[in-house]
Amino acid sequence: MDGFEGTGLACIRSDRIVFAGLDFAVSPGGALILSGPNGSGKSSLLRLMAGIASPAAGEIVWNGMPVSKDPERFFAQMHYVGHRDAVKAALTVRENLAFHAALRGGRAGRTETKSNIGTDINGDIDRALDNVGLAPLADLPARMLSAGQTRRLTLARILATPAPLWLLDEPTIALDYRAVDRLRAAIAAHRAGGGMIVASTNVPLGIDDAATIDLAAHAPEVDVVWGDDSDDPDTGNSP
Amino acid sequence: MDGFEGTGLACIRSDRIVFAGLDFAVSPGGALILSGPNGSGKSSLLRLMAGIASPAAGEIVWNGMPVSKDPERFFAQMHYVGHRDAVKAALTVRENLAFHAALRGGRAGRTETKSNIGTDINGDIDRALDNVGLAPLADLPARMLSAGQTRRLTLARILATPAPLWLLDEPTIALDYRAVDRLRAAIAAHRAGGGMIVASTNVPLGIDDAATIDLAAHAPEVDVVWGDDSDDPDTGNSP
Amino acid sequence: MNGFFALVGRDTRIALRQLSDTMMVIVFFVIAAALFPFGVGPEPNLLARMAPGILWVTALLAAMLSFDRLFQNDYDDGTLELLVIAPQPLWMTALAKIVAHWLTTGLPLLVASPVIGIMLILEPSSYGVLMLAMALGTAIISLVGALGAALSLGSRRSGVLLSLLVLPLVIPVLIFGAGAVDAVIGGFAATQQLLILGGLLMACLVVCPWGCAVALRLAAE
Amino acid sequence: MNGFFALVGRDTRIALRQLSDTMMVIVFFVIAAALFPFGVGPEPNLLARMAPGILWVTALLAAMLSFDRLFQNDYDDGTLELLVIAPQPLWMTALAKIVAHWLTTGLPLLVASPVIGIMLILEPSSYGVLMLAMALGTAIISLVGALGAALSLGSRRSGVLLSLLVLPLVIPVLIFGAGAVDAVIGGFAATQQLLILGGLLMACLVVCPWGCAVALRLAAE
Amino acid sequence: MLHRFANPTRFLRLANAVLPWATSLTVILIGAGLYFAFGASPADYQQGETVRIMYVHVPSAWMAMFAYAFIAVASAVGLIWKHPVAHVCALAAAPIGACFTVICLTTGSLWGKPMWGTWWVWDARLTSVLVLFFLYLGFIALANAFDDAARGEKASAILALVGAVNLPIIKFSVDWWNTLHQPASVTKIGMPAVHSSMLIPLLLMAVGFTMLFVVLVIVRARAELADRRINALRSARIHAETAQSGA
Ligand code: HEM
Ligand SMILES: Nc1ncnc2c1ncn2[C@@H]1O[C@H](COP(=O)(O)OP(=O)(O)OP(=O)(O)O)[C@@H](O)[C@H]1O
Ligand SMILES: Nc1ncnc2c1ncn2[C@@H]1O[C@H](COP(=O)(O)OP(=O)(O)OP(=O)(O)O)[C@@H](O)[C@H]1O
Ligand SMILES: [Mg+2]
Ligand SMILES: [Mg+2]
Repeated sequence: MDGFEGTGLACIRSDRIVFAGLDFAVSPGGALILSGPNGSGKSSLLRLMAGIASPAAGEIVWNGMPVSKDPERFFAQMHYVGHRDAVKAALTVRENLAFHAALRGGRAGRTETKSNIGTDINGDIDRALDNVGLAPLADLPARMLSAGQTRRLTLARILATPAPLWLLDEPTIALDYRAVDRLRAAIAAHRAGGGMIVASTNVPLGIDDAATIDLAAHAPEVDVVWGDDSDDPDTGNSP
Repeated sequence: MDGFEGTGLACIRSDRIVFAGLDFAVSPGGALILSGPNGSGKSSLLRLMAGIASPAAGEIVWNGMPVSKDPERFFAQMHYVGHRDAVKAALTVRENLAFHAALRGGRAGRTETKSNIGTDINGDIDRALDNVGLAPLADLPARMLSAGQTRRLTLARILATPAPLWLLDEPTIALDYRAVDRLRAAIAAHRAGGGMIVASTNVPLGIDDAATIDLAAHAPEVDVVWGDDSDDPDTGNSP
Repeated sequence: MNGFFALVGRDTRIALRQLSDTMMVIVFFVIAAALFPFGVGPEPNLLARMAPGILWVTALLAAMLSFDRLFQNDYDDGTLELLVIAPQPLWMTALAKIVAHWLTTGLPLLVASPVIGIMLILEPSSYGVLMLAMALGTAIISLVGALGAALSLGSRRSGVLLSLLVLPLVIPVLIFGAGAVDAVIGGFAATQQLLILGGLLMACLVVCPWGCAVALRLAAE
Repeated sequence: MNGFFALVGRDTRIALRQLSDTMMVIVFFVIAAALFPFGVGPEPNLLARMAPGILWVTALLAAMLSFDRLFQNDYDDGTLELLVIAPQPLWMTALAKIVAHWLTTGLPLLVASPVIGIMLILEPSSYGVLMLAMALGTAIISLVGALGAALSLGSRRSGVLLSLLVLPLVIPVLIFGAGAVDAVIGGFAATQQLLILGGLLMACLVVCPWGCAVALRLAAE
Repeated sequence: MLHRFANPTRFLRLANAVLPWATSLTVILIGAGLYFAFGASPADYQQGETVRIMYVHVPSAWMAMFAYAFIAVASAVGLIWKHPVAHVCALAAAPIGACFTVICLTTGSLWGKPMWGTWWVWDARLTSVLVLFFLYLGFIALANAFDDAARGEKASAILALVGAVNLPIIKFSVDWWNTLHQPASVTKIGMPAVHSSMLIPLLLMAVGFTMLFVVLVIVRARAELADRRINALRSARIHAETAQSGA
């Protein structure tokens, strides 16, 4: 069965249950938004999904096969963008991107998605930089980028090498409205090509047909801190 | 003359003029929003205002006295919140906050603003933590905070010790809607007490009566980069 | 393998961004060694006796100074998470970082050691063995140091672990490395010491990348 | 003054939380010093002769391991900007960081040095002067090292660059520090050397916090 | 661009005027010095022909020290009066000074082998030259360690000042250290009264080396200024391109 699923997931961080009994499913072309207040576990869930941390309970399945069986095969099919930018200040913008492309090029699923652009890696990198509006800055050291430009560089990463699954942790942070527009367009194109997306966000991403998981609803009862937040409309992205 | 002003400011970063000929003025109770696309110089301007960097041209004046004359006197009257959180992972939440409070307590203008809460520093810290919703986490090491919780801790800093001027660089980043509401309330209270605010932001902060400076309009002519952005409604915060 | 070379390339590039960075290891090595005459006094006989020891201690120190940053930067800026979920075995990633470290630190140390030999009036006959022992020794130090650096990421108790685990591992390198040179100076063959160093290197090649991988995965989590 | 003590408190607390850095310095000190008996051979006379020099050089080199982090973390996480705009003179802030560094590195080195003295069969009569000279010397090293750390902040490879800046500057400390102990062993009074060390400390107390402050402001910009 | 590039023009005008004179003086003085040194002056009765090394060794030793003093003064001017050209001159002088130091060390070594039978001894004077060399290296490494040239020049200026304060202390402590430990057997460097047939070429070479230093500093400073202008223009263009392509 194609798609990305998880059942009965639980996450424990430093002896506290962040969430438990959480299920999710994304099918090709689908999108999933994670919402919930600060500290409700959005990032934690994304890290479980990406295989950076392993769940305290439950199982994550990629195309019918548990991820834990052959993690590397899964890693090759996926992009993860976290809170931190993984940008090296001493390297130029292009070098930063080329490194990540080469790193993920290892067994990258070149034919797995229609958003595949070509096999010429340098062309891909140029195109990705152009796409996020960093092409003219390509040869500057990344140290000279502003916060939003750095975030754009991070997002260029997911455009430079194709992968069917994108896991994005608050991708819009520090972006201006124009860059957010481009991100929306990229997401739409990715999904149109059969790609899947899971994104956490505190601001509306404008993906209207996405399913939403509210992390606050999966918190264990004892935690009254966030208890009354779950039904607020401002959280955005609810269908 | 009371207030915070700058005239003819210019900023050069690595041989490029980011902006030039920029004037601003904030009077007690006033607010100023810096807008403009990524890389237009919002953060750079705030760093000039805070005295972290010095302007390539122009002068900044606090209560009628050039800041460069007696920087420390000015520093004692101001809070600056940058892109980075200055939170030490090894210390607990309370220890982090207590450190910053002590650091700024040096000559802090205790009587300079009506939002002054009291002289008991521990009480101030507890109140600030409570205000940003971190009171239950006060004794956890900061390493265990989520991105939004870390940002809340940073904002607690400006509540813990009173100062008439707040310089905030994208304060809402990573915050959920609830924390943003609290921030809005804190800003309103601060201004009601005669405090001043300068904030940069890519998302609307909802301060309706604030003056706005569009950084794109102050880019040097060669730099038409950001020229066509200035009249876009999405940038928000225009009066 | 793509990722392996990309990583080696990136790390060496960051280090070589300007040639002066690699030069710096050499210069440090020379300066640190030159301090001993100031402490001990300028008598040539005494210095010559101490030369092998001084050489090895300063080389180790120069290497130590560079471990600090080996994984720390990647850990702080979030690159480590991406390395952990790169589609290649994590031990290979770790090995790539170790190779890059050796190229940018071990190799310059190796090249500089004859210079220091001259300054400390080391017996001329011992240079061959010195270089050989240094080649083995710096490789072991890169491997063990990387393990230490990986272990000391993140958790608090690991620091103590680091010193308890890694530094004792490096002592044999110091002893046999300095011993090999001493042996030649004393007119004996250094085969035994070199063989032991070779054996240590083999063991480290098996254990350290694997240990690094486990430690890195833990640190990212 | 509030901010001064807050900073000293915070830095020592962080160092105690993650004991690894302090441990590392001490363990390196002990191991490096312990190496020389292996390198030189266990003749007590020879060792005793070299002991003061070895002690001082290894202490200095061990201290080098710790400067790397002195301002780097604050620089990376944005704390440095806040220190620069704190409402107290920046040299006082710098001095607070230096004091904290001495408490977490200089003091442990001081405490560990008698142990190493015993290992190297140091003349028993010289311990008093050794400790006194070490106290002065480690303080100078902290001051000069902090200056180096501040100057090299934000550069590539700052660990090694730093030692390149600092080591040549502290050669007098080494000479008079080892000289003081040598004098006592030789049956002379060490007053002169100690006075010179004291003078150096005074000079550094004036110059280094100021230099640090200028350098930190530059780095934050 | 703004103030940073305003005053170099005056410096450049002066430099261009001085350069031809300084160059010809260098050629004449060093040429004459070499002629006297290798042709007209006698070999030493004790040291033989090797004494001719002196005519390079001693002037370069002097220049090594002079160049560091120059750097310290230029750094002070740069830091106090914020004159950008002063920093450029300090940076330009550093590798030249380091070269003179290396020449002094190598010629000394080459001389030492026949005279003392060893390339190196830990003599006080030798050692302080070595330390001076380390100080040069530190200065150069620090100046080049940053992406931002302005940062590197200010940081290294502070280092140069601290180093200048420390240099006499080092010299004095090394003297002291050496007389304490050193067995008297090692030949002391030093000369009896210098004969004028040696003094004249020595002085010619010394002044010639000084002119050479001036020439090299001017050439390097000019190149550095040109390089900065290119960089400024390039980065302005990069950002202008960002303009066209949009964000
Ligand atoms: C690497 C080894 C050497 C170094 C670093 C060195 C360094 C110096 C320095 C710094 C000076 C200038 C001192 C001053 O004017 O204050 C000097 C002068 C001189 N050196 Fe050397 N030297 C070395 C080896 C030698 C040797 C082997 C000889 C010959 C035996 C020698 C003979 C002289 C003489 C004759 C002078 C000028 C006399 C004077 O001004 O006192 N040097 N050297
Ligand atoms: N450390 C630096 N060195 C050199 N140039 C820099 C540096 N930081 C930023 N810049 C440049 O200065 C300009 C302004 O940057 P700044 O960070 O002020 O932008 P910003 O308006 O805050 O953008 P953002 O919305 O992305 O945070 C950018 O074009 C950037 O490339
Ligand atoms: N490194 C850590 N160690 C232990 N606990 C952690 C760690 N990081 C986060 N936590 C805890 O786990 C919970 C979930 O954190 P997470 O980062 O997943 O939240 P989030 O939903 O992404 O919040 P935000 O909107 O602030 O990014 C929080 O309560 C936090 O305190
Ligand atoms: Mg999060
Ligand atoms: Mg910004």
